[in-house]
Amino acid sequence: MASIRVVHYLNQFFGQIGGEEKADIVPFSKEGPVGPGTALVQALDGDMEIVGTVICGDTYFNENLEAATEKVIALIAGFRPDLLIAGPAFNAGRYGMACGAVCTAVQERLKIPVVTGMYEENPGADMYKKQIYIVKTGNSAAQMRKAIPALARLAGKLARGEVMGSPAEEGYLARGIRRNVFHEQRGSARAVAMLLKKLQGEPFDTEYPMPVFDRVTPRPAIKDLSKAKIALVTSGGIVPKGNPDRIESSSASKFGRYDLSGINDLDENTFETAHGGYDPVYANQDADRVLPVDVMRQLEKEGVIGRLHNIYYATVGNGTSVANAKKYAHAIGEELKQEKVDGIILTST
Amino acid sequence: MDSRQVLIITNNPMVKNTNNAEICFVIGDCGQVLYQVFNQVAMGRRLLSHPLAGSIKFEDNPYRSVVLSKPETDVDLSTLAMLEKCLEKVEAGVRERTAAKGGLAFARDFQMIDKELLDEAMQALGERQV
Amino acid sequence: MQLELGNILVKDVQWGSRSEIRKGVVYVNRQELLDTLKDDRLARIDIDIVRPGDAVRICPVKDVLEPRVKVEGKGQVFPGFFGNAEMVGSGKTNVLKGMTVLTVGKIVGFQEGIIDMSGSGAEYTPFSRTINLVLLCDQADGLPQHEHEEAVRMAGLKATRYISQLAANVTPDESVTFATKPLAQQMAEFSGLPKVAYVYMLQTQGLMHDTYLYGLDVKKILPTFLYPTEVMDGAVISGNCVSACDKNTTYHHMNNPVIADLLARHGQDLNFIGVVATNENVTLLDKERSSNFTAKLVESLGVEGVIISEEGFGNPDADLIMNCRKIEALGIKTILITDEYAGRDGASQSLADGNPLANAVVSGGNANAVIELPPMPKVIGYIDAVEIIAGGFDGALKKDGSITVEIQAITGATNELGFNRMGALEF
Amino acid sequence: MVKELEEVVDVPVVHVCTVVPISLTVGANRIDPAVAIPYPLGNPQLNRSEELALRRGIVEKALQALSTDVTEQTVFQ
Repeated sequence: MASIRVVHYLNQFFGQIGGEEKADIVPFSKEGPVGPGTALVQALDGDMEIVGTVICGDTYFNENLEAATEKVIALIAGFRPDLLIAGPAFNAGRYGMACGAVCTAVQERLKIPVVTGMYEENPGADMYKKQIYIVKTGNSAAQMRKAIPALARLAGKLARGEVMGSPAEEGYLARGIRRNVFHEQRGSARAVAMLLKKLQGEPFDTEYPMPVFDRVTPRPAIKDLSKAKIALVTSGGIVPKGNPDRIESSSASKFGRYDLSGINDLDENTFETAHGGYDPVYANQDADRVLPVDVMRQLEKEGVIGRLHNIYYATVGNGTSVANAKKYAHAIGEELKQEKVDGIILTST
Repeated sequence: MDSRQVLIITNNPMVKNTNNAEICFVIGDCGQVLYQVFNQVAMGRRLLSHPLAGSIKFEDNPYRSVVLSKPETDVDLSTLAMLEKCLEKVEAGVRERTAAKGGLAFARDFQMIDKELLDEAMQALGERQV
Repeated sequence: MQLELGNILVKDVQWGSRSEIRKGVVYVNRQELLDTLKDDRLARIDIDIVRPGDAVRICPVKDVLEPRVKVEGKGQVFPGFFGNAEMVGSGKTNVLKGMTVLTVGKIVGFQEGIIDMSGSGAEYTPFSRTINLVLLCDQADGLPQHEHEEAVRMAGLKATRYISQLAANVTPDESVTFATKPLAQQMAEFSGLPKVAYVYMLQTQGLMHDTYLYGLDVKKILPTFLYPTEVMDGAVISGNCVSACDKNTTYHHMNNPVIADLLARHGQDLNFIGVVATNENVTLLDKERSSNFTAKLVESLGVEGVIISEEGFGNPDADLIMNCRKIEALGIKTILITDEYAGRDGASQSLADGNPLANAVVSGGNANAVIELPPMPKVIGYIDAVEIIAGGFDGALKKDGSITVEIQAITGATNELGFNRMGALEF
Repeated sequence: MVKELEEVVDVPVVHVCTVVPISLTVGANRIDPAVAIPYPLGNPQLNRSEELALRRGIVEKALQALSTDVTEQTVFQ
């Protein structure tokens, strides 16, 4: 009987290489199960077999995202697997991110089912739960014994292409996908039952949890401004004269990134606005009125701030869709994160 | 309320030449209409009719007319929050637009329904004393 | 107010030389019915009978009605359209259970409403399980849409009334009695049981989005009190004909499941005080006013909890949330019934409005979910509309007659009165 | 946009903008009110040095916002 070939992904710690000091270890593979894999083997259905384990250091993975993903995928593909299990990562943030990234990439490229396990608050859970099945686990490795059977059961279902039940039935993190089901009772009877529970103060399950109003937790303040690298971003459409990227005056479909090296002041010969929503005369006369490069350079020279980041980003806010604005902010954000800026001033008109 | 005291933002050609009200005619889809509405509300106008039609899908419906008040001094925050939600729905709808070609053949019917809903709103507003 | 519903279980509907009911079979004299329906505004009316399991597709469906006739007590069924808007809801009413009168007419091009009597689509609509007398109505040339809608609506009411009168002297197979008392007395009953009310939101945006109460256009009312039994006698009539999945047909109103299920627990687990009918208007001021009056009325009824049902989607989501918010602010618990537009992949935001106070929601399902309907040898109506109807899309209609649609196109699929077992959950 | 920047870059972001209510609705945590829509950080009525001082004031307020811990949306007047 042909068995289902499973590959297991682990970090350096669960891969029994070592702790934080080994976190930069490059991906490699071993035949058969390692560490928690041996427990998994016992929990998996008889026709499933862990043919290999791929191990990668968490630091290495997160700092070399693309290269690490490529290597890990190549190693996994080498085992000709039918299914990938990653983790569980519990509440380990970098491990969770790695499990999520590996699973998502394998699902996309190798077209095989994938499953991982994490604690709900693991940042990797939030990042990847919409794309892959993540079994809900406790927050530490002490919960391993509980996590393994759940992971194995879901893996079996996925490998056989069985219909997946609800998150509550199957123990995975809800992916935010609304799917139609047929209940036992009609809607009105469910409403009456829910009303009676709510009236009696008993717990009840709403069928549609209202999305919480989207807010971001304020990030902690900059401790020492005089060492901080500050970046400028504007939705006021300040662009080098001639608008080299052709940013539209409204409903912008792109954003621009421009170099400020050696520029201490914006003037009408070098910068202008692409914004179409207001009278552009004042910004064209002196673009510092929208993007305060002159003042930032002063403050840099005086040592009030460590330094001004040498790239600034510009979009046009006017009529730009909410979705597009989010998309640009993500792209800009990724770059600024790489550049390790300490704070951002966003100016809008 | 005097109809001359309102601004109608619309992309519906059937509404374009309505007399007695200030018309802002938008060339574009419903999303573009809502962006204009958002800008106007941010500048202090009050929303008088709801930005979404009832029971016609955003992605199918090519036409929308929205009624706003004259500018006031302050900005109505809760309306901006509501508009953001509506825009999210409309933008999600655009992603999987459906009626497209077929819808255009029925453009007049869509225009007519939008105008009917606008007329209902204008009539309700007309009965109001300010 | 006490009403006895006498159900006559309809075994079949057939053409006959004489209109009558014999041994549970409804015989209809076709010509006589056609003569009753005569209307200059309609160039042609075609009548057909379809049964569960038939390989038939009906489209675009406008309304569905249930034949009911008053045999004792004041007034007439569909008050305000027939008679002098006398109060209904007491005495005895006979019901032809298991059949409907169903109107079909293309009023605007993009109109929806598919009913399949068999195949995969059948399980999404309750009207695949009833025997339907189908009226296909074509308008006279140049008839404006307002009048067209009214003509088809009246044809449905008249045909239903004609059929129902055959049941006036038939002994029902079973009967059930429903009763609620005037406010002060009802409040005094069932001490210890929680008092609850039902907030009944009705679509009232304008053409193709209207509802009538005792013949009155509901957009012109302030929220008002109804006894649950009034609705069973046809006090609420649908004038809706867009968004098939979540409009309440007249049949749904007459068989309102929220009312039925509250009455089923009445005196057992709860004390059902009554119904507050309210509207869904186009202007924000009207929305505010109606929700303020709804909350005030609910408060004055002295109830501890309410069920609120929505009709349609889009801006009515705002009415739903306003009602919820204002009623919860009074310390009265709310349950909402709605449906969802979460996109074909189910990943988008479902409603156009939201509030943390709306923490108890029943979902009628995701209307954007896509379904493939098999070819049907017989089609009543105009299937070409499928490409344009809400929920349909380009290429939806294939050469072999099969169609791919969002379930929004199916009449009653995601009903927001909670008529169906279907609902959406998060996966 | 401001929300996403704060989330992605994981550092404080200050929103310098003219229409504070919009900034509040779009979810900015640190808000620095600006002068006017066509010239948020300037004023053409003023002479060069006055305008520079005005701009410096607004930017210093922005930096103050970045170096102040907040727990909820805060407007730095």
